[in-house]
Amino acid sequence: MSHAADVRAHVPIATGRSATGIPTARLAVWWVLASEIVIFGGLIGSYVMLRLHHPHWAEEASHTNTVAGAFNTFVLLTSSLAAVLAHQAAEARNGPRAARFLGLTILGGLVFLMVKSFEWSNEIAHGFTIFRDVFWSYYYVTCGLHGLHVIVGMVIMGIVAADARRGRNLHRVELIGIYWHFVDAVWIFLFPLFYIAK
Amino acid sequence: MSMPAPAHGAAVAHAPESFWSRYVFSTDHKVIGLQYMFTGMAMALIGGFMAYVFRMQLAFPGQSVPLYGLVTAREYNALITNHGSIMIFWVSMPVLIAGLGNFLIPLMIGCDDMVFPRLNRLSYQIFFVSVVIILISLVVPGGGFGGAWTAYPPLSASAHYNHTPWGAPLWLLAVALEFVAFLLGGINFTVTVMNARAPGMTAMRIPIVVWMIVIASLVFMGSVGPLIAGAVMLFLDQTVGTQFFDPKAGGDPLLWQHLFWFFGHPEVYVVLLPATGVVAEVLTVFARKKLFAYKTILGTAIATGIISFFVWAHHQFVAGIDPRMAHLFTITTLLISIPVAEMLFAFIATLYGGSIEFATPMLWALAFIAEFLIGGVTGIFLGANATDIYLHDTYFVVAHFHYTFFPIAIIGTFAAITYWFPKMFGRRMSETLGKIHFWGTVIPFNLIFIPLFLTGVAGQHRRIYSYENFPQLSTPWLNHLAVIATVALIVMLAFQVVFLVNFFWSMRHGEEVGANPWNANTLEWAAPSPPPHGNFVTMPAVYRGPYEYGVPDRDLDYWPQHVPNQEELPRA
Amino acid sequence: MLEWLIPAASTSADEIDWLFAVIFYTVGVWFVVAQGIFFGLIFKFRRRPGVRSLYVAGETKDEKRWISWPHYAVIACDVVLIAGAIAVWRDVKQVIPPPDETIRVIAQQWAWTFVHPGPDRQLDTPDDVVTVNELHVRNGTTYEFELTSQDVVHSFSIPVFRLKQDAVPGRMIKGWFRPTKTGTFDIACAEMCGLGHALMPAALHIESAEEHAAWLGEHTAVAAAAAGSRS
Amino acid sequence: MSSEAVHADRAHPSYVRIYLALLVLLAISLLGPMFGHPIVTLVTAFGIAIVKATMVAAYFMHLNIEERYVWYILFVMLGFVLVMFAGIAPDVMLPAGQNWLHLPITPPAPPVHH
Repeated sequence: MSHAADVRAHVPIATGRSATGIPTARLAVWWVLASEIVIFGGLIGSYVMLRLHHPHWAEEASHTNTVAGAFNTFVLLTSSLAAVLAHQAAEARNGPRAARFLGLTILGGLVFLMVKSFEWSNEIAHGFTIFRDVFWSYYYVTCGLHGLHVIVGMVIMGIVAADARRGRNLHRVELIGIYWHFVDAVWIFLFPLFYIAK
Repeated sequence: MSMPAPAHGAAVAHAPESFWSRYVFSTDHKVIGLQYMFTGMAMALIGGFMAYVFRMQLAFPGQSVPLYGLVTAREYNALITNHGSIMIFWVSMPVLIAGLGNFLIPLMIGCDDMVFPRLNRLSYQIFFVSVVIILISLVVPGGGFGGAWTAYPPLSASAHYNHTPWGAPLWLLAVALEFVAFLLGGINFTVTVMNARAPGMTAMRIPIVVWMIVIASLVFMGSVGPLIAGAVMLFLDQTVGTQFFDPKAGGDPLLWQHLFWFFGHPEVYVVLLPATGVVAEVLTVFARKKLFAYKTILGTAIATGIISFFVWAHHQFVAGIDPRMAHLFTITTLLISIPVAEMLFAFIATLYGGSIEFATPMLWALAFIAEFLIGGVTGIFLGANATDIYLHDTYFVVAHFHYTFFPIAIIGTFAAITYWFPKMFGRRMSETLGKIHFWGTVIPFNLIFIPLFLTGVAGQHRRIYSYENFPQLSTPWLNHLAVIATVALIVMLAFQVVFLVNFFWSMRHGEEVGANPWNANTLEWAAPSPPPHGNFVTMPAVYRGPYEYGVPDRDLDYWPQHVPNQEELPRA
Repeated sequence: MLEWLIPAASTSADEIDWLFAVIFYTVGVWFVVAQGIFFGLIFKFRRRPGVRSLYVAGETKDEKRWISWPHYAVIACDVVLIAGAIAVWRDVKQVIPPPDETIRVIAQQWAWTFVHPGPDRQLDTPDDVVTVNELHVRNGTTYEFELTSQDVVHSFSIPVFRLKQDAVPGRMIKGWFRPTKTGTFDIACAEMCGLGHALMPAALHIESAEEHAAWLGEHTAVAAAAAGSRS
Repeated sequence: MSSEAVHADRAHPSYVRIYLALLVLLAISLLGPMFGHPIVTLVTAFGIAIVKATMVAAYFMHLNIEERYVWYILFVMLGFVLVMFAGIAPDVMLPAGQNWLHLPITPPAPPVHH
């Protein structure tokens, strides 16, 4: 191996250590989720306060599309199932199978985003734009931030799946899965907040 | 010298590297730490220059400031806003947490690098982008943002009110990017300390400064989330015209204030804790004393971190919050004085029975305690809701704030730099120049801010570019106090030249030192000075706590953490 | 002790000054004692040849009392100060005594508008006196104020009253004061409100009952004439 | 890394069964508002959201077999969010309080349907 390749492949001794018993990468994912909890918590918390403050927001909320929201919940739950099955396959060292399940998860993310864009274009066409009311500002920003997480998750998952197909970095299948389940769990709360409570 | 198996760190240490890959795009934690530190120092010069300009305006209103020119109200607002933002977000944070954390954590816990070196580099790169953006925001059309570092909407939300159509969003973008950089860095620090400790480095053997940086990272992580959400909302208000904080449409300006201070107050402890950690390290080494009540100090730090989440609204006593809530926040605020005071008591008790050497780092550490006490006791006036009605937004707040942040960000940083300089560059700084710089900084510092306590108590409000319109608040003796403060500031800034000369001269020409010039115990002194990529020649193991100084029945008065029990070091 | 630096002209000012003094002397004692011990230790344990440092871990109960006793003392002082702060805050901000008159204060970029109730002591009647950057009050009268803002956050600050309250757009905030001293004093904006933040001074005129009545008479006549010519 | 070994050895629960349970819960949360009772809706909407999220965290994210303190980390963060909410809500959520009130606003008019 040449020196340059050696530098690139170099992994510090530190990364391999695990004084807590949790592998370093997974521990880091937990901390990422911990910091995400407060970001989404801040956004959702402010939304709940203002929602309870403004009685007219219930009227605004009645214009969201419950069917689309429910379908999206179903899609995300299904994609989570695929992600956890991918993890199971990865633990059995079956890279190609894990990659196929991750592909299903990415497909779920795509369907989610397509439903979302259908919803949004419909709502915007009916005059419910981000400027109409602070309720709609929260609706678009919260779902948008969540959607951004979906997109980021899909991109990373694509990279992980490509690796997994060749049997490389199989431990990452679990990590991206944990992140994906978190995105799913956030949606589980956004769904009643924006689609059911009216 | 025994080499470890060449598959790891040591082999890489000798790989040839270009200037760019070694100093600019390095993944070495020490290089990244120094990048943060140098960036922070450069920003400190910019922030200091801003202070000079607006202090000159306050002392000699309406006169042209040498090296700058006339100060308009718009420029004054932009200067104070960016002075505050830069000194907190681009000086204190990068130097104390990111700089020291990066440089020290792997060395002090005995590993070769951070667990995620490339994430670490990414964090610095994001930070660097935020530096570029904040500097650009100062020169865009309309000037830099001038709505105070707290950026209260609706003023900050609309160019219609603040007249800085570019400055305000760019300022907010820079702050948000800076948060992201430190979130990534904080996750890296936390995971490194949790997982990558050397064998034998149990939780109670970790040096206090490492604990402090980790606690600070966690406090930052827990408090910054809502403000990141708030920053997204405010940014949309500024750029696309949503109305999250516009009361006419049902938004609420107080929401931003709460989100800001929910982060803003813990932020004070985010920078305080690493500075106290530095003080603990320096005190023990130069007093040759075991740290008094290690576990208690750790407990007070954790308690401070937790209570800091319950005190934020004391910044808003007169901001229109419900007066009943103010009682709760007064109670929590005065409660937080208990762990902080106890930590200082433990530091003072550490001196008892010591053999104190007044080297430059020790002078800084002692000055930290003496000056921070003033900041602490004046905080009581502001934490008590009733006196805060009067003192809120006066120069008393400014003086109190600087009596806490100056010891933290400047005195603590100088203690750290003078103490770890031999480790960073393998050479000693000049003691004579160091002492000149110390007295030339600490004495003028007090002469700047003691007058400001008085002008504040006399009723002068902060953020006012000229008091000429207030007959009662621009009496001659108040003006004299303003002049004293300004002259002291100029003297203090002039003395920083001594530091810069000392720093850069010593980097090249200082006396060369070995691995452990201060006879200290912690692991970083077991590595060569300066440590190579990969840090240690042999990866160390740990046999005892970090503060075993003056142990009876030993020849040496120190006992490094990595030396096995049977082995004695040769006499120094 | 605050009166040494700035006059106290309201009942609230006296209470706040009292609390300020209580805190000052309490923390003053702490400060002197702590710095005294600190510098004493530094001097006593400076490095001397041949003297080795002691090995004190500070983990036993016996040693820990050197920090735990001060710790309890801090708690005791905190309790006293909290009680004082709560009592004064309750009087100054929380409980508004039955007012004799109500005035309306409207902040905007960059001016203060004051609506005085006029001779009938009622707001929203034709004899209201509206002034800009000029507030006239009668000595010894309890005033309630209703504070609003038209645009951004301002802060209604009267140093001699030790009064400060942010004016927040979208909400109406009430407070009160009772002047105790005649004279002319400064009113300022204490919250950053944009380019003209330093250009928001207003004058506070505290007048005796006769002076105030005369001023009101002058201005209600003008107001009535203006109203008459308009109708 | 003993926990890694434990991970590899342990039998996976039937994820499909958990998934079906989640779908049943989703159906209940959709049926809840049909009773027309606000408290029932509240329970079926948010109570079930909490149950669903806990199930996803426990079984899909494997928190049930993860070190216990990861739960604590996440719950402490949730606790901070609750502290934030409790501190802010009295000012932002309530229409008025002691000595202050929110000035009324005009809600937007219903949109024009094309």
